[in-house]
Amino acid sequence: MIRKIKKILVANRGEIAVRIIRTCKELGIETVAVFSETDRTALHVRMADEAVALGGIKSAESYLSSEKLLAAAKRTNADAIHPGYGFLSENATFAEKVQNAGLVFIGPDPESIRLMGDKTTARKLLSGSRVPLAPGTTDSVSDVNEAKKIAAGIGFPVLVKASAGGGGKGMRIVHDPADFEQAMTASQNEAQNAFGDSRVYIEKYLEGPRHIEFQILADSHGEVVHLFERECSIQRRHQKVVEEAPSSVLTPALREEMGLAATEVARSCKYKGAGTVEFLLDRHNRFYFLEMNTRLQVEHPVTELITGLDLVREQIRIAEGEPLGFSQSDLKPYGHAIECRVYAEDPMNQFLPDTGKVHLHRIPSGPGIRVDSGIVDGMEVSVHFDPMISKLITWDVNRERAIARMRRALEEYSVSGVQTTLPFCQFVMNHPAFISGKFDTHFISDFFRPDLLMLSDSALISSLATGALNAVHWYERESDALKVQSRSTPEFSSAGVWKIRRK
Amino acid sequence: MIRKIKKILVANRGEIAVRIIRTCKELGIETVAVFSETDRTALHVRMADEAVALGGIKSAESYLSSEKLLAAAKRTNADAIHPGYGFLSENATFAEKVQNAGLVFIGPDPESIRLMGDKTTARKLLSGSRVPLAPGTTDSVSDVNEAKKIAAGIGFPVLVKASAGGGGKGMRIVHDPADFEQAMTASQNEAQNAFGDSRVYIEKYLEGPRHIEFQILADSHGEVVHLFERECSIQRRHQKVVEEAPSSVLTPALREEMGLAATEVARSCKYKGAGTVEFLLDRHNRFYFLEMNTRLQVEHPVTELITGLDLVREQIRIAEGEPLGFSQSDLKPYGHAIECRVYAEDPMNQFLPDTGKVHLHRIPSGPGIRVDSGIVDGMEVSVHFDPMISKLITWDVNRERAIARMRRALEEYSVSGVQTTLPFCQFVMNHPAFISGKFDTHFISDFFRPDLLMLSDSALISSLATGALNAVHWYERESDALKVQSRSTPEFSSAGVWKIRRK
Amino acid sequence: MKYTVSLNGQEFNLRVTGFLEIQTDSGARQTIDLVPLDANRYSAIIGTKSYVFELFTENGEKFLVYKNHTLPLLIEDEHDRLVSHMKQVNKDHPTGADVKSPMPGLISRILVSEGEIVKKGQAVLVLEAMKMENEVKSPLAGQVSRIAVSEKQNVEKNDFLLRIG
Amino acid sequence: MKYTVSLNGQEFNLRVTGFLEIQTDSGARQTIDLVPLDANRYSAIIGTKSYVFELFTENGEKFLVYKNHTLPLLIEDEHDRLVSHMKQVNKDHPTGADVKSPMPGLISRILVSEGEIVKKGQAVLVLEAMKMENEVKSPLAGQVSRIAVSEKQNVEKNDFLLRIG
Repeated sequence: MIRKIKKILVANRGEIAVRIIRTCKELGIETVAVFSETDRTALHVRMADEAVALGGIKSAESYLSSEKLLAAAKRTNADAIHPGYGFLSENATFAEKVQNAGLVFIGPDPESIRLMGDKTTARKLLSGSRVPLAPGTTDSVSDVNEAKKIAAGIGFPVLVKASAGGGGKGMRIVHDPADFEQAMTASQNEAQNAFGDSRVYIEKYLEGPRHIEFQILADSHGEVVHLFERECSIQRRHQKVVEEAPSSVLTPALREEMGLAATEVARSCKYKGAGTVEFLLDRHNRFYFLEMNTRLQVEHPVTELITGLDLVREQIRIAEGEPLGFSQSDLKPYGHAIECRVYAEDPMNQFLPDTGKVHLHRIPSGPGIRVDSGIVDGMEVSVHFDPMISKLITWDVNRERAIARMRRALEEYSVSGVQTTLPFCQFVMNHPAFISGKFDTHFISDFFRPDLLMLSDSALISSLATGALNAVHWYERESDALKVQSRSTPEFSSAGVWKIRRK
Repeated sequence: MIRKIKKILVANRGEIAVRIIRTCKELGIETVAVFSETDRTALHVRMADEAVALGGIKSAESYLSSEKLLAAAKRTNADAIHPGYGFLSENATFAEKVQNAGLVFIGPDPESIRLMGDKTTARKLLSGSRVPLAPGTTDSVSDVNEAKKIAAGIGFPVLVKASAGGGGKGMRIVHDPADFEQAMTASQNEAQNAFGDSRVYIEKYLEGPRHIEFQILADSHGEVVHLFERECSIQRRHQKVVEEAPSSVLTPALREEMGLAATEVARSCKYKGAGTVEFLLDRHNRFYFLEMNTRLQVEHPVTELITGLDLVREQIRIAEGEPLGFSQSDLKPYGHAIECRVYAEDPMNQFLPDTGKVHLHRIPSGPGIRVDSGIVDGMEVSVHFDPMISKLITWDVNRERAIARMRRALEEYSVSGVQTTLPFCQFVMNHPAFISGKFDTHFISDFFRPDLLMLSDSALISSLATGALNAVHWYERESDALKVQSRSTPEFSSAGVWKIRRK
Repeated sequence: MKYTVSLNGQEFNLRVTGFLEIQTDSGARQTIDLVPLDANRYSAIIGTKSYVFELFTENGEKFLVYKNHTLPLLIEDEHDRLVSHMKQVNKDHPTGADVKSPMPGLISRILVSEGEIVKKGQAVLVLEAMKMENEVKSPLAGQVSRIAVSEKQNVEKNDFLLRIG
Repeated sequence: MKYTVSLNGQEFNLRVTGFLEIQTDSGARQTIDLVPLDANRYSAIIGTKSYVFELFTENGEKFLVYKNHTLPLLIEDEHDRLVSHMKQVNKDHPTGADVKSPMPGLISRILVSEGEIVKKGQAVLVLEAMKMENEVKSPLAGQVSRIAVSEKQNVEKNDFLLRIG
């Protein structure tokens, strides 16, 4: 049964809310944005046809409140809700409430979310199948002594992972049995905070694995296809920073084998919509099922660029009950795409989140560039939400050129007011290991040191020093527009920030 | 012989200079920008590795001065010059001077430019070939009475066209013999101003033709390919505003036939590099050679988007002496691309150029969008240069979706300070004739009236009126940042621009 | 405070009854969630509808820009209204018009002379700007009463060129 | 005017000798074509080389940003130099350090107590921010002399947390 969607409430914020609104506009579907108190002037609110205030500052009072979201949908007569990623996107109870309210939930059925959302349930479900699993528990563990015994049985190093988790949150690697207890407690706390569920489980930690994931699409008529892989091995704090498609290590045979496994995972939970099956690939090209994310992924644009498909469009069509209209044999990867995530974080200082006002946000453009961003000049990056402010994606006919294009784009990208991961991404794009394709999830610990972000060209530094002195000596305080401002406070601090006066 | 290029001087300004610099950066080639007095802070100057002041305000004193350009190339040790489009790009003498100075001219040989640059010479050259020509003179005419006789012989309506011309400059349509003399004088004057050459010729004016052009690439080893067509029929003042690829009217057979004719034109003048062969296509699908442009075309991005090629990269490789490395059979169009040109012109007032400071320039982004622009916030659009400030290009798997994407992108695009062709492009993208593909070069006279740009939704207007009143009543003059400014002068005019005071 | 707002030719009688609160002629009250953005842009949420618009003035005329559509805007309070009404009465019988330069440029040719009778839409002079020759046309039929420029003269946008009638 | 400019750890002795003209220690004079852009950005052309950089200050420290690289910047005239030299002398024997909050967040756990001896790099407290638990580490070995915060307390960026030594 086809049920045409006329108005979608986007239960999210930032770049992904903007991303969804863009596709809705192209489809002629009306959009409703929702916003917390601090997001009144955010881009998604400006772009949507309608906007409803949720109140509150923290996520729990706004974007995580299913009551407020459903009330907003009712008030605006929306007939569907798109959850984006994060927040309530993988919350089966929310999906159920949406359906019970007579609305379309743009995503899989609550049961599929439940099966895959609980990592231990998913492991149990697949343990009989041909999909390979990493050694570990198929149940969650709560007793620390029992957990320690299991860990010893698997053999250190092990991973303590949140059963309800995903995205690296609540995950801890333990190399030494002595650190196990503290790691498990931290993992449980983080899991409780992030997912409201402190259950954890233990899994074998693979040394030097690559993180390879497959995008899948499944319609409500039983058609399941994969849209090839994404390589997501460049991570900090177990969270992805750089992704690409295709992976530089997959042979066509391995791609087919893993793709088949990915569609099998989707079929096992009667999946519907866009989802991602994550694998770890070890040094011997053996792969292991890691988890399935039952939602749109942050890094979905690289897949869009090598397939020409709009995944949000496909999600909406599938939710309407439309058949996919194509099968696996119609799909062929076209060129190469890379994504760099721009986080408001300081790569010079352990990637700690930075906050403050973005004075200036100038995005690169020209051939083969895509920017998905939720930021505008003057917007505040607060402590309450994810520090990712933008995604920069490049495409070209092959990997070498896509990297060259990314280097060019990163150099053009300008963010003023907060520290970002842009210089780190520049480091990655220039690093021989990344260029050669020979790297794994330990890229940062293997190759990165903050001092490598510093400039070393002394002639350049000398010229910049001359420039800086003249700027300060001649232009400082000349007018309001020119005065040197503090990065964190836009107002000029009169207390002699610069000691030099104009001649 | 391969001669690797290390540093390119870009003898141009605006979006095309920026466009060229971007590809050079991706290729690891150093760039030199040049600038007139008013272009000191322009984007191309900021982006290039080096920048040399040419002095002067008008084109003749700056971007048209071959002496200054060659001196700048010498000073910076550039080994090649890219002319972009316009200015000296189709000036054979300049190309010769560049070559005589021992530099690589990134474009065809001076002889090819000469042959194709003079439209009458080109017509003579092809008159013996299989390439069909529109009826008209193969020589230029200077005597107005003789010209009038020729026109009468061909039969009105006729076109008076500049021999040295291109891009619609110096062109006049004459329907009535009584208007012929004034049209010819105007054409001669405009030709003299634009090209320094007042010669004109007469050609039959085709009723309701479509403007279809083929992109060609030719290397120095004899390989010539075409990269399919571009449909450029939406024009105002004989200059293109909207272009797309592929055309919605070409059958595969006609595409092959016209493509073959295009490569034949290129072969006839021993062409090397990227060039464009323009045709008129009449209502009976008969096509006629119009002219060959021996340079990169403004609308080249639509071809890049359906082929995956970077035409500037191909130009540079060909200039280095590299073979193309692919042949016609390797090429296949992929999806559909549309370009909208953003001119600083007022579509409400006969597309007259508008000037002033661009207060704010916010480009659209997200999937399938490309913006090639030379504008930054605060930049002055002056009377001295071409009013085109930006190009917006969209891609999607088919024409219908590419149009939907363009509509979305146009709505996102925001330029404040000058009137632009953005609302006109919105009109085109929503017009049934454009959507159906059934339109010709008379689209504007057939379908466009300025009042069609006005909004007609009274509920919307009522809401905006409420918004405007509140904005003026409550926020006007509250702070410097909020005060209502004049569009042409950024400073607040204190002489009661708004009469309403805050309560 | 009572206002007449004319936007895109539509007229609205509105009364400001409280902070960001408006009362229409029909007596309905409406609150609007309005915040200023940058460059004279505002974000308005009325009911649940979201709008972004820009305000600007040029030559004393006010405009509102919404999704690239530029709409003429006139906001008058009771006093303004009275004054403009009186002006309007005098303007009901226009007898002539000033022709102003639509853009900066060079007067390349003047096609009429003082005293000449011109038709509406007839080209009166040629202005060269941005490498193009642009014909400036008479907005109405009448007699050329004054020519204020000469050939080869540079003019700025809105400079007075000539008068018809 | 004579200055010492330290950028990215490199030191330059420069004298301003005229408008946008600099003389280096070696006596070479150099003119620079420098224009301000927006948001504290400048465009500089030195010789033929073109640079765009941004200047900003944070907590009284100055920085220059070039192509996303943030370089520490210190500009001192002769007087500044003397003062900072004297300060430096006193700083040569550091005996302790203030640990400040690297970002706004919530103190979720304090891992040490006053009087405790800590190693360099040892975690001293856990700060929860942006849904992550972040360990704050001691910058040097020493004794915890003061703890200024308590568990479940919200802190702002750069708030004083505790003192070592």
